[in-house]
Amino acid sequence: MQVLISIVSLGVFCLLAEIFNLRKLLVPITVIGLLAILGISLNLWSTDNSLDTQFSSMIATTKFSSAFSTLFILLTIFLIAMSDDFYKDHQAKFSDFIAIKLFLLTGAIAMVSFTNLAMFFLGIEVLSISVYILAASERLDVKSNEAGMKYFLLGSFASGLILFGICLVYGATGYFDMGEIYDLSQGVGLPVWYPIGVALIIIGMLFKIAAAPFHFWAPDVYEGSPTLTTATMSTLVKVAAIATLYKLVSGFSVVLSLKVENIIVVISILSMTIGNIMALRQKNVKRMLAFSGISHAGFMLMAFLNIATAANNLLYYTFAYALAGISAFAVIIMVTKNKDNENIDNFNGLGKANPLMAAVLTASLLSMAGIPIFSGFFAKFMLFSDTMKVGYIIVVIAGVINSIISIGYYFKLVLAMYTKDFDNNEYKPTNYYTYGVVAVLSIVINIVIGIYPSLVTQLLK
Amino acid sequence: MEMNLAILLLLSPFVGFLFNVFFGKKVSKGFSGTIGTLTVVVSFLLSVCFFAQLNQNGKAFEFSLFDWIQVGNFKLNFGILLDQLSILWLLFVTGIGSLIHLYSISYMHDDENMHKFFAYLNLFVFFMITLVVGSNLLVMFIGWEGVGLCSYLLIGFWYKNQDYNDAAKKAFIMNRVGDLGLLIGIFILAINLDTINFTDLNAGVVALNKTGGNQALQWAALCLFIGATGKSAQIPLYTWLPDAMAGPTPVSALIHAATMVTAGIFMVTRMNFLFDLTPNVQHVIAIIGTITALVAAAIGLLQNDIKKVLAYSTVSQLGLMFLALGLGAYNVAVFHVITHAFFKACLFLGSGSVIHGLHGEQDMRKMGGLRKAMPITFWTMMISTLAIAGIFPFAGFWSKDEILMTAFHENKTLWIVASIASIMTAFYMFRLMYLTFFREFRGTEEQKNHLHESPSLITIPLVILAVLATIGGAINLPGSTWLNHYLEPILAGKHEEHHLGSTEYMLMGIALVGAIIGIVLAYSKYIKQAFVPKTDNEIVGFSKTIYNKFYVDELYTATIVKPINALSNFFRTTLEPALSKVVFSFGSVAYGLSSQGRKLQNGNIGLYLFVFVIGICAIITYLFIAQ
Amino acid sequence: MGNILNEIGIENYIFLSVLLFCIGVFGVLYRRNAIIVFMSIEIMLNAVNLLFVAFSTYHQDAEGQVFVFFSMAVAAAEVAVGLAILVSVFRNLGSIDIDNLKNLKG
Amino acid sequence: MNITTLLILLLAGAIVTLISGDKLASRVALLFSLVAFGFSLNLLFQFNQGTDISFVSNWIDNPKVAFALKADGLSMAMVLLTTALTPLIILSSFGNNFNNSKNFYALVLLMSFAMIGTFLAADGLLYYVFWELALIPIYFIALIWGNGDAEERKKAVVKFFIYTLAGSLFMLVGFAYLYSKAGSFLLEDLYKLELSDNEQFWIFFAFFLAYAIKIPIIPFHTWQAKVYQKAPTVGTMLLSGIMLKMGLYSVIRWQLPIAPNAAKEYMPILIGLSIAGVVYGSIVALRQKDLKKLLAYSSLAHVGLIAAGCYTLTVDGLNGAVYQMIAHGFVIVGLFFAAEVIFRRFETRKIKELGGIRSQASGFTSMFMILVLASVALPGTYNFVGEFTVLYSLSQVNLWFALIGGTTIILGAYYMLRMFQHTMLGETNTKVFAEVSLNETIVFVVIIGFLLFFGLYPKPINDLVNPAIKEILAVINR
Amino acid sequence: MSPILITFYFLAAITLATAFLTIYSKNPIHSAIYLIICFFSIGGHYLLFNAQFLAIVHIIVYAGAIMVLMLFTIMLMNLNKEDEVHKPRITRLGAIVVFVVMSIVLVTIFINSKTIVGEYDTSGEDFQSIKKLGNVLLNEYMVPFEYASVLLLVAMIGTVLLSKKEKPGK
Repeated sequence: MQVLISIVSLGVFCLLAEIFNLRKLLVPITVIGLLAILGISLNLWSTDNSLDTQFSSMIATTKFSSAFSTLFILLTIFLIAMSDDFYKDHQAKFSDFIAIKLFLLTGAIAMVSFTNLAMFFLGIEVLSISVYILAASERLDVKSNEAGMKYFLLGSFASGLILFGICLVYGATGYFDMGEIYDLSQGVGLPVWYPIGVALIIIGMLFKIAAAPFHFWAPDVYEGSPTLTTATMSTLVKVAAIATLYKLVSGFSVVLSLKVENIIVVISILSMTIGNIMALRQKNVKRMLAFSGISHAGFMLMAFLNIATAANNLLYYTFAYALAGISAFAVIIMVTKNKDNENIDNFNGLGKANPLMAAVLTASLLSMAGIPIFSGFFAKFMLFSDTMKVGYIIVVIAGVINSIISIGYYFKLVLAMYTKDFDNNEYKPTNYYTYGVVAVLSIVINIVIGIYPSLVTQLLK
Repeated sequence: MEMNLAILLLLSPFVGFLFNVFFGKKVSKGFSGTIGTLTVVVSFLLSVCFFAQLNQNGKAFEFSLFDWIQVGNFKLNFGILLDQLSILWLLFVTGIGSLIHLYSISYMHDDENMHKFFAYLNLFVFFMITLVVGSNLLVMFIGWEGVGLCSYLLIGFWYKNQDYNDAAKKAFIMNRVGDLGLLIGIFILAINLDTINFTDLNAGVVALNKTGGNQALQWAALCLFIGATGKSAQIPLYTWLPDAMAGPTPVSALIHAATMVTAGIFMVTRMNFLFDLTPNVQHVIAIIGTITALVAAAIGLLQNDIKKVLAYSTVSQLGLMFLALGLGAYNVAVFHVITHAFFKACLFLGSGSVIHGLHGEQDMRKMGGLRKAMPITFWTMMISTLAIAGIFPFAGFWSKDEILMTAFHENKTLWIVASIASIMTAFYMFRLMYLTFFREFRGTEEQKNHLHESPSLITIPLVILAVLATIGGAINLPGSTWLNHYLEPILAGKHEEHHLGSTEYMLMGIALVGAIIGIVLAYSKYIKQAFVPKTDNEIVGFSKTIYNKFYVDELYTATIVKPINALSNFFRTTLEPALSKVVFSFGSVAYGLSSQGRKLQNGNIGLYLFVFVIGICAIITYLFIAQ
Repeated sequence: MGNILNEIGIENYIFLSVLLFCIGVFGVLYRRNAIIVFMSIEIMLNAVNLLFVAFSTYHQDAEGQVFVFFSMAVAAAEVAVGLAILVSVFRNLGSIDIDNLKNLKG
Repeated sequence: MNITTLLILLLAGAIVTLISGDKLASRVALLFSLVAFGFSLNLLFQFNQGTDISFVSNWIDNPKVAFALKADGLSMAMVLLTTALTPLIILSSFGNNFNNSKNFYALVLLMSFAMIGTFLAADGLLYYVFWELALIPIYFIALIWGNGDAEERKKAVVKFFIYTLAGSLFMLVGFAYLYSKAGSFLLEDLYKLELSDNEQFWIFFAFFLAYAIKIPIIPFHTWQAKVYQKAPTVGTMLLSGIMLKMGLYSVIRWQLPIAPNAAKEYMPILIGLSIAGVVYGSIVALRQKDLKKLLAYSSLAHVGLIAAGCYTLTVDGLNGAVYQMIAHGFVIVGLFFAAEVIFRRFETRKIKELGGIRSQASGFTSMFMILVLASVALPGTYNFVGEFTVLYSLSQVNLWFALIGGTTIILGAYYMLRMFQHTMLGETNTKVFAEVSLNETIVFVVIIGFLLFFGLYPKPINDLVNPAIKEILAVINR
Repeated sequence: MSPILITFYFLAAITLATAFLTIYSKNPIHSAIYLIICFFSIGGHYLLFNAQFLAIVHIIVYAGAIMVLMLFTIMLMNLNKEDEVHKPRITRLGAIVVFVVMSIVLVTIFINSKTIVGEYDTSGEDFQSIKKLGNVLLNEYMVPFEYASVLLLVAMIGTVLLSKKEKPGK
């Protein structure tokens, strides 16, 4: 709760800062503030806090929520750090952007720590609306408008679906409180509204994580949005959605009947396959990463087949995926900053022009592809291993085949960086300081948790 | 003490090899040749010592240097076995080797790579000694392959000529075909007997035969024999030997006449206890040997290259030796090996002397009348020719006669065929002599002006060998069979002595008459009719077939080499890309799907929603309606 | 006062809501005018709101109605943001036909 | 002191090389690799003394993964092979000038590090991590410093990477399954597993895909020739000299003991496939026009024989396979180096454009000749010891296998001598061929010396490897 | 058939019809007006449930705020013409099919579900007076209530951000 309050305060402070003309200091202050909040969050980890119990019917800090909140805050720190340079041309709106990002963070945190569906719904709406805004924020760019519009229309549709689902759950149980719902769901005699409602909520969440066949928005929106927003969507938003999905699935005690498992299997395989195969022919890096994100969603869904270990595996997977994503996007933003598109050609010769950044991008792609020692490997391995334990070898095989396909497009980028010469136009290393720092930091964290996976996997112990 | 001497015996040529490899270029040619020769002489002298010692106490001498390979249930040591057989071989290998080294000092003096030549020769002697003294099949195999290597190196000694290189390669590869057979034979023995030590094998083979392992033994014997056909140039693996004449003549004398090619006979003799138990294989050996003798002799009839004639003669003689082996008369075969080594080495060296005198000319059609210019060469060669033709009392007469006699007793058909081969031998050898030394010179004027007798370093070995070719038969004269007694410890089986009865005398007479017929025929054709062989393209009919060696090489090329090359080309140009394509096709499929998928992702929100709703309906239907 | 649902039956409200919701979905799919699409989404949300109130009565519980307030707030926020996006689309493209939004594809 | 120090040393070497700058990089790398070699000799000494040099500690709690490095004779032999070849390979590159050489040499050391890790790992996942890790450096080495047309090279290298990775991922699935059974990745726990025949089949098959591609066994070899051709020679040496052995080593260490019944059941097919590789590789090699490609196919033939030896499941087969791995590692490095030496002077690898070198460089010719002879397993070279042992083991299984496998000594001689004849012999080449330099000579001499010495006295290696093989066989036949 | 049920059917018919007409009519202004009628009918439903406060809020928010906003936008864009091109026939057909399918699916599952047998609960307590709602909203639901303000704040900033013009250059 404290975390939520302090982030909101920080957001409001940002808005006020505009008035006091603190624009230059905004990013450092916010980052420091977030770091402090991160400290608070970590400090609250084990201690029971009174404030929390007071509102326990709405929000509860659990190990699960703390762990994910930590990840969200970390990601936001990176995202905000990059904002400094990214929104240089939008001085007038600068503080708004920062504030929206902070509010977005609160949405994400609300999503993983809710105990009441009202909080969940508001959280997801705060998150979604913030992202609609960010996606459309390049108001003079048709692509950005289109992306915002598409995301908005489809997103509202999904929100309607989620709301309908909540309604049915409420109709069946008479409660919005997760604890009560959980208790009721253990017994028998709930009307069929309950499973239908749960199914609708989960479908809505599947849309948010862009799992097939609800994935169509993702590539278009990722491509059209400003790159930093794409970074936000593909890391923070996706991670928050998947964590929430887990929380819902476990909270609603969706009994994993054969049918449900079959659906998960199908969606998981479908997402992986569609994502990877479609990514093969993409020229635009953001679009490619969008498809890659779809496939990762498929991988993460795999975790739900073994619900007992899902929390741990998802936490690790999201850490690995999001950190790799952040560092990849940091490099992408840097490289495509002064270009009018994000095509792979722009990366030609990066290996020579800026070896460090090329190495970082390579590392993050390798992590996404699941090559050891990067954490992506362990993430995938844990999924495979635990899925195997419950006997779904077919999903594992599909995952393996998809991992192989994914190399095909990840390496397209690597090849461009190392084997092609850069185009005639001179490569201008703009102020890449912050991007560089962010990229390196996040990939270092990625590698560190790759070498010591226990750092993350112990969080939920 | 003996052990050290044995090691010295073995390593002495190797030291020569090392010296010539590393310092040969820095010292004068003569010095390098001298070192090369001396190291072999040392070995020879040591061999003589061992021979003397063996004669005194009659005990074989065996010791192990170090553990080598460990396979299966047995350890192979790098062991040396000096018994009657190996010492006998050592004597003539190092003895003739020394002579040929000596000869080479002069013969190769003009070659810029003389030190290498001596290095290779020394290496050869080293490997040959290894082959001979190895106490188990695998050590023998080292030598076996090693001499093959040296043969390769020396045939291709003049490496700038790719034809020579081809010949060298051919020799090596055909030898390897045999080697594979040998190796398989070793495997069969090793698997069944858990040993490949010669001394243990004997007992093992006998025991195995008693317990019903004859089948395996037969296969083993057959495989070993295949090995022997490779090294000793028997059908079907003989075609490399005539080509091997591309090497310098001393090499032909040493390797391809006197020593290396007898390795097969050595090996079969070594393993006589095995072959004695496998009569079927013995029959095969005898038949193959006889056919080889006949075919090679027939080809030899019409060859014009002086060295080729000798080469086919070698093949033919080796065939006779295998005939003897096949008949179980190992001692006879060994006897012929020794005498053959004397006269064939002499013949080759003589031909080398001729070639030397003519500055590299090898075609007999361009020789003639050299008797006057090169008297020593002529006389020594004449003696050897008489020996090989089987004229009393030269060495060849005795040994060849023994073979024919054995054949007569065992199988009349083989005897007849072998006799025909002998007659042919006499014919083509005298054809060689007549064409080379008699009548007038047919070469160029310039050659004629430079005709001269070779220097003494060349003639001395010739003389020594001629002497040996004359008296060499003495070691196993009928009645005074020293060699038979000497070899008794080695040859376990019974060997009946041919008592000199009337049959034997008659056979000797027939053989002698046959040889004389051959000589007379040659005389009438090449001296009386003054016939000179036609140029290559005038030869027609059956003689063309013979002249072209029955087209065996062409047959091999067409049935083995070409198909393999064609297969290789097929694999390289068709199968490999196809396989590669299969792998790529997975990628292509994925790419194709990707292209199709992109059409679905058409940017239309309506479509996205449509699929979205369909998805919802499908899930709900599956979960709540479908049973 | 008795429960009104005794007269009507909760099923009827469910069917009404479902049909309303489906009409909303239909509108989203059927029309290309973005404003009408927005309206369709509003219809969907209202269908749910209606059901909330019905369930609230069914359970005799205030929370359902409270949730409707949140739902309204969300609807309002969405509409505001949606219209803002729509306006900027209109400014750039001169049209609010969602079928014209096809720059991003493939 | 234990084996982790060796790994740390190499890793440190990679880092120091990276920061030492382009000029010093090669020498720093050589220094580190030599130190590593010395160190591994010391380890060998300790190992022979019976000192415990293994290192086991917990790494990840869930899934339970241990950082377990253990050395037995087999691992030691492979480690020594790696540490001995690495300095040679580095030294062999002294004649080349690479762009960005600090990265290059760092990658070489990194690869060496990963390979040693693979050979030592006693925990399935750790092993897998090293296994994959080894792939990355070679990918970049081949991609960036390779030769030939960039597009084709890219295609070949990417194919290689994806292909090998594809195979290993199936192995990963196999490990995941094993873990779900055993609850641990530790080698000894996996050895203890009692799997049904069906399970064994699938595990074996999953592992087989990984190894068959890595080794490679036909028909999974299609990546090989192109990559060997396109990679820089250093890369080719690393690949053929050591990396292939990772696959073969893994067959012995992981595949056979974990799924012995499957190995026994399918032995004829496995051996048949391997031997088919021998014949196929030899025949394809016959008509190759490119020196490196020819050597690549020769390598295919040789490793086919080694694989056949592994799959015989006899002491001799496994022993022989190890001998042959070591021998092949040395000889192929030497042969590729010879190709490189020629390329440095003539800038071509087309056999047709070569020839007539012998008269200009007799020293080089002799050394090349010896390597060629070693590669065709002439007795007296270590290759013979290996090949003999393997063929012997094959004949124990079935004489026909030995016979068909034995054709390698004929075909091998054919293509190698043909290659030698056309590259080295013949009329003096019009281009000038400078005699080998000191650095080059050292590389050749060390390799040749090794092969000849152990060819005559293979006992030390035998004594090192044999006990380990016997232990593994005991597990196989449990 | 009780009067209440008749009222329900009447209101339901209006709701569905106007909702359908909203979508079907070509002129956006007409759509908007139909939608307002639809909202009023839904308000009628609320009144039927005796949820007066909610009904009033509903009318104020939807009819008063949201629809005005929409109408305003329609006017702003000058869209009161019937110039919208229809979607391709296939798409419309698809939309109809989806509509039918989805309705059938959803209706089917709710028909399949067990119907509530017997009387509905009547607690007799007050549960939907303004007082009660206020209590629930500001006690139990205080956090979401406050959080909704963040939501609205975000929407507000966002709208501003999306519409604010920037100085060119810089």
